[in-house]
Amino acid sequence: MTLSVNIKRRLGDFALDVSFDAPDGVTVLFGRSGSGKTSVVNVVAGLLRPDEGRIALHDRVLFDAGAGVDVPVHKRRLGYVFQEARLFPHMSVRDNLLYGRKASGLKGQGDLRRVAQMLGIEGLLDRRPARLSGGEAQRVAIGRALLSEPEILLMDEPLAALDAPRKAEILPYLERLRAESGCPIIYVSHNLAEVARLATHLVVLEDGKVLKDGAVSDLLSDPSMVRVFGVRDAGSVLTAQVVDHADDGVTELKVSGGTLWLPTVPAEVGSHLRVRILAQEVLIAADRPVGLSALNVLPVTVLSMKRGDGPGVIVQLKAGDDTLLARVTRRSADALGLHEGGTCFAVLKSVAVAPADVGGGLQSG
Amino acid sequence: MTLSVNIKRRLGDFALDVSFDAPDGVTVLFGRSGSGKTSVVNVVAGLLRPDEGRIALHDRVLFDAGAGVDVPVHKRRLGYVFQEARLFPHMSVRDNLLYGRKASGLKGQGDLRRVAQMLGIEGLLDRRPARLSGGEAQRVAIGRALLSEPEILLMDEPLAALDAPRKAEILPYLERLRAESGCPIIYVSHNLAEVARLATHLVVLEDGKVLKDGAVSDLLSDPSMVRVFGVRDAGSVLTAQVVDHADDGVTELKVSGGTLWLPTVPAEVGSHLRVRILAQEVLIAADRPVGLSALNVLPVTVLSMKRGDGPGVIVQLKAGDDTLLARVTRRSADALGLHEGGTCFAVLKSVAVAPADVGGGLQSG
Amino acid sequence: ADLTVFVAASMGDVLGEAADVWEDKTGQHVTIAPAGSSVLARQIAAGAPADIFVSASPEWMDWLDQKGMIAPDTRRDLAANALVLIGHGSGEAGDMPTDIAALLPDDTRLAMALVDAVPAGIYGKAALAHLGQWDALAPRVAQTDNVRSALALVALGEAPLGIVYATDAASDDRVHVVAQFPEDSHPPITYPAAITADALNADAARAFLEWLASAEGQALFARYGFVPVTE
Amino acid sequence: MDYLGQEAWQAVALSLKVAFWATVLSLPLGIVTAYALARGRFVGRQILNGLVLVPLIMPPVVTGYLLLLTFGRQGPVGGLLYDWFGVTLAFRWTGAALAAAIMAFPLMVRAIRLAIEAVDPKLEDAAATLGASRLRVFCTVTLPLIAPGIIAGAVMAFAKAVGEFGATITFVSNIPGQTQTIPSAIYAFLQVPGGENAALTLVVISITLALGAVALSEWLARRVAHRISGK
Amino acid sequence: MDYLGQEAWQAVALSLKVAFWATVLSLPLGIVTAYALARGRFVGRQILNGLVLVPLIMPPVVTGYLLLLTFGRQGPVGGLLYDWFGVTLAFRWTGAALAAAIMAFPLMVRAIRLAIEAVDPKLEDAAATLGASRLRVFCTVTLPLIAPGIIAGAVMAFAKAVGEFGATITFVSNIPGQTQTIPSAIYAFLQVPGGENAALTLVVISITLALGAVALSEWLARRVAHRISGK
Ligand SMILES: Nc1ncnc2c1ncn2[C@@H]1O[C@H](COP(=O)(O)OP(=O)(O)OP(=O)(O)O)[C@@H](O)[C@H]1O
Ligand SMILES: Nc1ncnc2c1ncn2[C@@H]1O[C@H](COP(=O)(O)OP(=O)(O)OP(=O)(O)O)[C@@H](O)[C@H]1O
Ligand code: MOO
Ligand SMILES: [Mg+2]
Ligand SMILES: [Mg+2]
Repeated sequence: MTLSVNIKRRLGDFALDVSFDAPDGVTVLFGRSGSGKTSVVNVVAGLLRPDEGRIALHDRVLFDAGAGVDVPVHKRRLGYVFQEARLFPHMSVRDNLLYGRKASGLKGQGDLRRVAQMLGIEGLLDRRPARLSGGEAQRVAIGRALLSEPEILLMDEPLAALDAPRKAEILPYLERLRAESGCPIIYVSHNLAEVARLATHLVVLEDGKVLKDGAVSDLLSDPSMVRVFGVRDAGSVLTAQVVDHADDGVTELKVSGGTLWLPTVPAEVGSHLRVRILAQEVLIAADRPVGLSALNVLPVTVLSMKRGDGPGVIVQLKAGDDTLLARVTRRSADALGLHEGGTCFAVLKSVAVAPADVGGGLQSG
Repeated sequence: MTLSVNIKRRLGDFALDVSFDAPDGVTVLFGRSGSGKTSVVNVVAGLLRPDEGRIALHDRVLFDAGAGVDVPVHKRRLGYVFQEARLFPHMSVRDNLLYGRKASGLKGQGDLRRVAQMLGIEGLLDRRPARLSGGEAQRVAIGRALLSEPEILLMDEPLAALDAPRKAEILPYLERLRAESGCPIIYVSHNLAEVARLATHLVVLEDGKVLKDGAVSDLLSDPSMVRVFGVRDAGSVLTAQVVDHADDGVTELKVSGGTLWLPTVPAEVGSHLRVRILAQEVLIAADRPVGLSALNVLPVTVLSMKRGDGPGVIVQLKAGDDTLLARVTRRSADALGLHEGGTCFAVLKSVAVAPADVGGGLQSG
Repeated sequence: ADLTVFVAASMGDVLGEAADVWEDKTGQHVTIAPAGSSVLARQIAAGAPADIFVSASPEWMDWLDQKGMIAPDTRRDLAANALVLIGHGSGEAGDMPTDIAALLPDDTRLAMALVDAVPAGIYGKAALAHLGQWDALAPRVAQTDNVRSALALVALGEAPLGIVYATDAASDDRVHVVAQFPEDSHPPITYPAAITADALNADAARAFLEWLASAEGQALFARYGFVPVTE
Repeated sequence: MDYLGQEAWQAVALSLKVAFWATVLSLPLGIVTAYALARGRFVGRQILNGLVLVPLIMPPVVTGYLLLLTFGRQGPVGGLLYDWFGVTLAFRWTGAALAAAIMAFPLMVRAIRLAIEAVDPKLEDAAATLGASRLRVFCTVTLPLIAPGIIAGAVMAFAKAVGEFGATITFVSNIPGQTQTIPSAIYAFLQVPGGENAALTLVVISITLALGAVALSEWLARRVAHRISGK
Repeated sequence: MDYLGQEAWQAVALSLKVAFWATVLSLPLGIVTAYALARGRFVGRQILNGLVLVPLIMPPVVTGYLLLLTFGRQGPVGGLLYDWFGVTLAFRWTGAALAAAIMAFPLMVRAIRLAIEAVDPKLEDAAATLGASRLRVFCTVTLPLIAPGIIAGAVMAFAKAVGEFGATITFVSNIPGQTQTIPSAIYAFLQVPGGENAALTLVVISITLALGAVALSEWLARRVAHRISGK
């Protein structure tokens, strides 16, 4: 099921004019503060009425200015995690969590226990929202949206207020959701680790317009987008297949350009994974290095070299069918004699592909 | 001026029992969601009254249960950036920003223009808060606290809602503030890049108690804290001095263990900087490597080796007077024959010490 | 100075006209302040700036007199009134029915002013008792806070019968007089007037009262349906 | 307090009954009206708004008179009620409740309306995104959040209903045991010299009653507020 | 509308004056009382709360008598006021304003109190952290945020003050040009035969006046709400 959005809306001086398709899986809205992310989500939710345009989920038209269609919010069958928690202050955490189920006539408590456990809020079920910490409230809000079993899930920076270990617990759940539900998830995030891990599709907003959209793997390894994502977070996403789990706690993965060894990855042999490789974690060596604590060396061809603002050079490398980005200093580039079309070796520390960046299998995109 | 906090307070089932000193500069409160960070900040602000204990700023007692002292909130001379923006809905952004100045009888607009520019809200001064985006509102809240010229600044996850480029614009300002104001800043954050960059002092909270507190450089390079910070974010903070800016855009820095080359750092020759080196960005080589796009190689001695949960090994290295952490796989550790007391080389890509991690000079701690 | 007259509300309009005539005659301005007799009496006791008090019943005048708030020897009756049984719609006056209750259809009521509190009600109750009809009628009475409300109930047809002053009955053509109560069936219905003890303008007040009691004044009362008093 | 007599105690019981039903029965309409005024976007909103305030502006006697014209047996609505349902309001305690309800309505509506206007629409939006229809949002989010305002409105209405006099006596008269509420009894006592003590006793009783209701409601409101804030 | 006469127009002017000053002068006290009730933690809060409601519960006539007893020239407070300041309230338009203010006070306080209770204390906390004293927080944060509630309270009070009758006529009497407000004039017209038309005209005038005030206030409230939400 694809969500098609094509709308215009004025907000004071700000003009929203976006058009994109969000396929199954996670579409991340990315953009600077004030670029219009929340506005887009509100438009999809039906909380902000477009001046013109059309929104459709597969063949279900949610809004069509021309045809005069405007499905009311509560009939859009969505789950929305707001930028602020917006919990119902007069209900216990449990009642907040179950609100959507009751409202949509769903029987029973659904995944209540599993979701509460995953979010670490089992102990808070009888509390009122006023007595929750900021992060706890946000987790309840996530649970509330998930339990309503929506057909579109809208999440506006849901993990921003959470600590890294908590994020690490919630992300796999969202991945499973993406894999199982088959409903489009619109996800606003500033965090590229989250983007790389979750997103299948990426929409980059700038000043109310779509700057670029496409598959995550394409956009993240596009040297021209380094400006948007920031040097530190630029990198590429590769699809890998689990080949073997070795005895010493290392998993062998096959990528199109060769073999990677990673600290044990909790995935079955034969399954497909997404791995993210940051540009700055890739070293380039002229010859295959020896005596180095890095297990992963891939033979590569230099596709292009792009100088940034600083002294760095973004080198786009071809490893098999995949594209890797590497960021090296000009001095190194010169010392290594890098040039387009030349061959060399990409060195990555096995641990540089951190567990948090290993996402579930790709469904599409 | 040191802020001493030593208090107890019950909140339902939750018991807060913390005691720490926050010296000049930034003290970061770190801990998982629900560990009591906001509660501590509220206690310091006077919004949450301790059951017992004492709070003093240098010789100014703010609270003393025994002596019956409880300075009212508005006389504590503080600036507080709340976890939620809490802007005054009936005032323009400008009036929100200037509120603290008027309330404390300060003349004029102070740094209004500079702060607004730094926060990217110059264009919003006549807007009402209801028309701001989430990140814009949070930036106004930061400006509001800064402009009141407080003697203690309390910031509860002020940058959580902001994108990386915006953070990169605000952080230097906070660094300057830390350097110039000499007032203690209590800063709640989950983001270790922020911690490493801003904090002089770190208080780690767990379940309402202080798990550990001390200088940032000590805590971040303490292998036993890797569990707390997470494998991905563990690393050490070193003090470096700028030696030279080379022509090809590389800055030469001296650390106790040798020389580092970084992409140009905007700091004068001779000044001191803090650089953060993540454990996972450090490679270990048995011999000094050649033909590798990494400019920084330091001779090191292995201080200790600590196995984590997974297949990784945390290796604590001594580089001059500094301590470095490196994370390698067991397989690599075995292949390289690492052992405590052994010598080897730490390899770091110059760019791995990203600009965002280069903080202003250390004042103390 | 001006004269201020506190007057029982039911006499407000007569005295209003009297004041106009008096002003034309003498240039003396008279302010008429109408309200319930009980209210006026209490106000005068509390020092109200009234020169003259006109009460709808002797009781409140007595009450003030006992408090020493009435100038000695200034009290006199200005007019009298008659009490009538009225019916809704038009009809002819006749003799007082011997069983008024029988004239009331089931579930309807006899409208009267409060029978223990408001003068018109007190007189009405006394008259019915005198006629031996009170016990039968007591449960059928709808009491109102003043006699005009009782009139309204009959005028609107909410109550088929009511007891009001003759002056009221004459003022509304939606009602007709069924019968007049015999004069001896109730205490005389008089409107006593007096000059207050604190009157600022006692001489002018005295002159105005004199004129009201004169033939010219009494003719005016008669025009409004009151019964002139002769001393 | 023997001198009060049985009738006075009947008045107390009746006042409580009248005030209770006036409050309870007008509450749903009060909530709907308040919601319409606070959130509605329809033509005539301003007119409805003004209309609701009318009983506050008009002298109560006028309101009572208009009630009589409308809901009396001869009135357009009262006649229909009687013909169709056999319901009579005039001269019945039900009519007293209607009068009290109408006089108290502006107070109730304003309190509830203020509470509704203070509810953050963002919470209602959140409920809608979770699949709740407008009615469900109202019942599960808005209504519980305005509970303190509803309680406040109900108390105001109750207090007003206990004290209402002018409209009540004009519409349903004063029939001891049936429509004589405390204020009517007090009024009657005040009309006769020497009735002050009995009146005062009734005043004290009615204040005690209403303050009891206030205390009860404050306690209720605190419990509700407590539940809402979870503090 | 010539038949209304000069006195009626005087009543209209006086009502406006009385209602205006009653509202304006009681507003500060209303705000303070509402704040104390909403946020205060003092003994006697419940008592104050009940006390404020008393004028709503008591029949207005009783309130009027109590005012007369207290503020009359012979009363304890009224006597002092006269001896010390030469101020008289009874039988003056100022007294009418006092009576109206007292009768309207419960409405005003409740509206403002509800508004205060709806203000998020977190905003007040935020202001305090910025160095604002409790008074400054109140003036710069609480007060502007409750402006709609204050307007609502003032309108209720104004409407009530325009319509107040029982307490006013009892306290200050019904002296044309001096204390005769619209409701008193209506009462006077209703008490005399043939006065209904004039009364009706005055009813229409007073409703128009009050609705004008309501419309004005709604417009004001919308502007204020607009300013607050910034929408
Ligand atoms: N009024 C209260 N009653 C009971 N428990 C409370 C109350 N307020 C807070 N708590 C609990 O106290 C703990 C600490 O809360 P606090 O807000 O200080 O956490 P925090 O560290 O700021 O978390 P976060 O990162 O999620 O904002 C939480 O577990 C919270 O549930
Ligand atoms: N009602 C409004 N009137 C005028 N401008 C508005 C209004 N609402 C939002 N804006 C502006 O529209 C722009 C987009 O807002 P939006 O909330 O969609 O941003 P965002 O991308 O979600 O930002 P953030 O990351 O800070 O939450 C902002 O510049 C904001 O100031
Ligand atoms: O004229 Mo009266 O005193 O109202 O019955
Ligand atoms: Mg947003
Ligand atoms: Mg917190």
